[in-house]
Amino acid sequence: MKKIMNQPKDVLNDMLEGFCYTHEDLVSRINDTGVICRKFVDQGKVALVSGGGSGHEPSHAGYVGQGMLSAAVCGEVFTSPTPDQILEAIKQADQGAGVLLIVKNYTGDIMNFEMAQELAEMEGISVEHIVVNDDISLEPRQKSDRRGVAGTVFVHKILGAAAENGATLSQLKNMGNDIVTHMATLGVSLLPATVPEVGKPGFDLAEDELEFGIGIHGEPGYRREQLKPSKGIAQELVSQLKSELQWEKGEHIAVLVNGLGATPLMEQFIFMNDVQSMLQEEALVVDYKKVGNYMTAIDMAGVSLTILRLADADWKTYLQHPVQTPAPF
Amino acid sequence: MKKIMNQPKDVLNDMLEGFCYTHEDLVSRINDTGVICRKFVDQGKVALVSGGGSGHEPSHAGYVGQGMLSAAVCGEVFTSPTPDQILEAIKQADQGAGVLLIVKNYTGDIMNFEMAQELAEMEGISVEHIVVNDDISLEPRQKSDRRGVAGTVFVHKILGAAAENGATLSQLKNMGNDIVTHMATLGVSLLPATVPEVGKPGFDLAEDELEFGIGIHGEPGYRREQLKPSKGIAQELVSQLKSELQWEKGEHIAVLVNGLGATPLMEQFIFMNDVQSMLQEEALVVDYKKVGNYMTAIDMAGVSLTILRLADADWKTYLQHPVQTPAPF
Amino acid sequence: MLTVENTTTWLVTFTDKITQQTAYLSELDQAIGDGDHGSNMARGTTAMKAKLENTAFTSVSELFKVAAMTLISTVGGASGPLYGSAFLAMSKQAEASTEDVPAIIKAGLEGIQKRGKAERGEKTMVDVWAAALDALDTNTLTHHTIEEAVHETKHIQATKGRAAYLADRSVGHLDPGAVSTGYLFEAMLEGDIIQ
Amino acid sequence: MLTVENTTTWLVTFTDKITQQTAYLSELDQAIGDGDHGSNMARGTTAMKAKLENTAFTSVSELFKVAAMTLISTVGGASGPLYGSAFLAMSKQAEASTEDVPAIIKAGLEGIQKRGKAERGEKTMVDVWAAALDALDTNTLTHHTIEEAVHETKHIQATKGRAAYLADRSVGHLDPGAVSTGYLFEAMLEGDIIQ
Ligand SMILES: Nc1ncnc2c1ncn2[C@@H]1O[C@H](COP(=O)(O)OP(=O)(O)O)[C@@H](O)[C@H]1O
Ligand SMILES: Nc1ncnc2c1ncn2[C@@H]1O[C@H](COP(=O)(O)OP(=O)(O)O)[C@@H](O)[C@H]1O
Ligand SMILES: [Mg+2]
Ligand SMILES: [Mg+2]
Ligand SMILES: [Mg+2]
Ligand SMILES: [Mg+2]
Repeated sequence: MKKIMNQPKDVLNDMLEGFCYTHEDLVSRINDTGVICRKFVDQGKVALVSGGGSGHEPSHAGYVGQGMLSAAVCGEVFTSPTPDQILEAIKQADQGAGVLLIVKNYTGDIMNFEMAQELAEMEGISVEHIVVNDDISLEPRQKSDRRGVAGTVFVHKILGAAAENGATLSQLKNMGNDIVTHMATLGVSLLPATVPEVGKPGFDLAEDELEFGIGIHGEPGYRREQLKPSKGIAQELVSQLKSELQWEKGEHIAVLVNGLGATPLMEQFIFMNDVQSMLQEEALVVDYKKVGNYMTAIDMAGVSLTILRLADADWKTYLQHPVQTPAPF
Repeated sequence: MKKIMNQPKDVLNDMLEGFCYTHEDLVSRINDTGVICRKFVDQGKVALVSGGGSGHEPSHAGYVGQGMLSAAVCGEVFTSPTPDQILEAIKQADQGAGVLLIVKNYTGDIMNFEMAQELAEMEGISVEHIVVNDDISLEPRQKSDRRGVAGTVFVHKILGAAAENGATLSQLKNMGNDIVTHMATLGVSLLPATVPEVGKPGFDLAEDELEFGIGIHGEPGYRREQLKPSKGIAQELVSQLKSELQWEKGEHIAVLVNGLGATPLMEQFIFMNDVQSMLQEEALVVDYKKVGNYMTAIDMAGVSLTILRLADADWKTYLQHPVQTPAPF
Repeated sequence: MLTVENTTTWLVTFTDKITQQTAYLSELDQAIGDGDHGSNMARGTTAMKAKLENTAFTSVSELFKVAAMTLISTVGGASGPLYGSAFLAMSKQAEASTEDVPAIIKAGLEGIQKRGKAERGEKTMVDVWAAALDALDTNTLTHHTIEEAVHETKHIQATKGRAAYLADRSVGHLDPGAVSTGYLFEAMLEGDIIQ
Repeated sequence: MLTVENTTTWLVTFTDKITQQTAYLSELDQAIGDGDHGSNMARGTTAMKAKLENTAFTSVSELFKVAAMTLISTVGGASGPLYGSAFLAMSKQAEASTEDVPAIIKAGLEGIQKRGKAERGEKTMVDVWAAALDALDTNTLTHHTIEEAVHETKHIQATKGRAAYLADRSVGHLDPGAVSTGYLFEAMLEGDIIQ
């Protein structure tokens, strides 16, 4: 394992310190926790709180700021944060209009966020949660088991703008659930990630292999294949997303090409170029597009492709809404 | 070599197509060239043109836009662009107030940009150029031989804001040269980069080794050592930069921690945390700081550290000046 | 019967086993999960042990509650809320009686199932809790029965937790949570809690 | 004496040698540079060859000028402006006379040195250009003298171009630009340009 770090067990703390120092104009950390809060709060607006295990930088702390999240709860690497910390975040974020938790669909995250929600409700705070499960990798399994991956940042962005715009807790919850049903993501991995405390790669992949559908914690995908050109990867991912979303010609969509950590922009733009020409063949109208590292998997090499059907015209406006966050959006 | 790409020889074109598609609201490409221009021009202002070999994404095309560059010339991977393309960029960028070329100090870049400057002058355009040589890696060699690396983006940013603010060509040239004398950068590499057309890593580094002072094209550094903790790396780089810049307590500086392509934000923030505590010991006042991938070396793992002494109070203002560019700044 | 003393010994022994087997637990989790079960449990139980050794408890119920809250706030992941919910439920049951050890374990298992919605046979820690409860009920809890229950998870296809993503490829691997639960009951045996 | 015909043959032969040795040239550049000299020269000479084969030239000067402009606009890196400046200077010289081949090569060398500021002995293409010129002047240009001049760069420490970053570690490696220049003069020999 070759990493720039000190003790593996200190990775989370060291990283959060560096992050909060770098972005001290926008965010601060609640002492001795993994909770990152924004410095400028929207009085009277619903607060959005997200989080999960670390290792997905800039998610989620990078999206704390005006127009997006009110707080992010950062767990240990690839490990859900604990209910007491999530509770701290909820208490800090709440401005009296309630708190919406945005949770990615993993057993650990669900349980910890639910426990925190129960605790917060006992303290009289209105809390709701939505579950993001955009990863269509494991087709045959039931939809409720799907993992939450890069599409989560679209949820942050749209709901963040809507919250700033004065949407209520129940409106945000409904909107969030609606977004999730119109969104699908699929990833491809070329090289595995290494969790610092584990010290070795999470899986093996031969020098000429890639794996489709891998999760952002290295969870297994749906197929291993010979390494293929970008065009072929785009073809596979777009056609899988198509059979999930069942889009029609002329539909408006948002597209996210997301790097998994070790894949440079060069490759991401090449991939976007191939995606673009396929979407053009499909006669889709791409109203919003992003390329970059938004939801990484530590140092995994690969990309994911997210497509969101813009079923509601507001979503486009909200996606384009300017934000003030450590990570650009 | 595991890369998401099609034919290695098409990497530049495919990447530029994907880039221009993604950022079509801000930039466009001059057909059949590697020249990326901004869509909104500042009438009557001096235009900044930068460029060099590709593989340093988001540099330089990512910094084309309001408040920064007017155009970027993208050569083949790690290969200087040609004079005819640079000339096209100059002609396209010139708004009548002249063009400043920002060139990194490599034989190839210098010669190609100089030839382009000569050609442009023959066409009656006022052109000046500055040479950025911030890499202090090879101490004993003469200063004029130093390579240009990540500090270049500080030059783009400060001069870009100054140009927007109405500075003249000669003022910008002087300011640029002044910035360069107050700036130093040093990098460390953990894993080499692979040029697509070469197909194998540019150098070998053992599983437990790192190399200090490596260049952004994999040029040799000044020392190979056992892999060490982030703190030790920060110590080495900060103390080298100190002996170059000879700063004193209380001085104001700008800091850039730059990822080289394959190193995730997690490690960059950890590193920034260690840098931060060393700069604090030095009693320096950090007025401006950035962490992220600004000047990469394809898929090299590692970081570089740039320190700019804010010798002129305007520089801080210009660094903070908002920009509208594909890559955030 | 549980006392503050033997319960402390039990949980401290559990912690020591986890600490010794941290790497092994993570390795098991790397095969069918995300490789953090060892460090999650080590972080949590170490914090719990410190709390237990630095607190003077007046009841077993209080002890379990502190253990629960510590695990909940330090383990994270899936296992944190699950062990936490188990110990929280055990704390409630111990309020009623510390005599009936099987009843306390039964409460723990119910706490886990309420939180995690897993049934027996889904290749989770539930399988070992349930087997241990059966054994306690019939007075047959031994190193052998625990080992057997843990080993049994090898042949099951996971349908809950991260291992479920592997579908049939999860068969042939021990469930890490089942193994750590095995240590809990091993520690109980060694603690002379049951006669 | 240079004619449009033998000059075309010369540069086409040069292109073919570069095309055959692309990987080798890049390998040499990878050792002491950035590994692109082969692809730079292959891209440029291929474009040049296509231009030469599709244009009807009325003079050698015109031919060199088109070759120069093509190289300048397709090679990139350090070698593009250098070969380009050489051919541009050779074009000018060929305007005056196409009889005196050494004078044309001398002009080319001066073009390179004006652009790149390298002297002989700095481990660059200059070394082979200069050695070839010496040999032309004394009528001793042969495969052997070219090979010797190229080989000589192995023992030099680079003080210009990327290889200079390696300081004394550049010793022991051939200079890639010297090797590609060697092909230029080999092609000249094979083209029956000099008697
Ligand atoms: N729904 C569930 N019910 C009971 N136990 C579960 C459930 N989901 C996961 N587990 C247990 O949790 C263990 C994994 O814990 P851990 O690795 O710490 O958390 P995570 O899976 O979040 O990384 C599994 O081996 C399994 O025994
Ligand atoms: N200043 C110079 N004068 C003459 N030749 C030079 C000079 N700098 C570099 N070269 C030649 O250029 C060659 C490298 O060319 P190339 O690899 O195509 O460009 P780059 O170094 O920009 O990648 C060197 O091997 C050397 O022969
Ligand atoms: Mg986990
Ligand atoms: Mg080059
Ligand atoms: Mg786990
Ligand atoms: Mg080269």
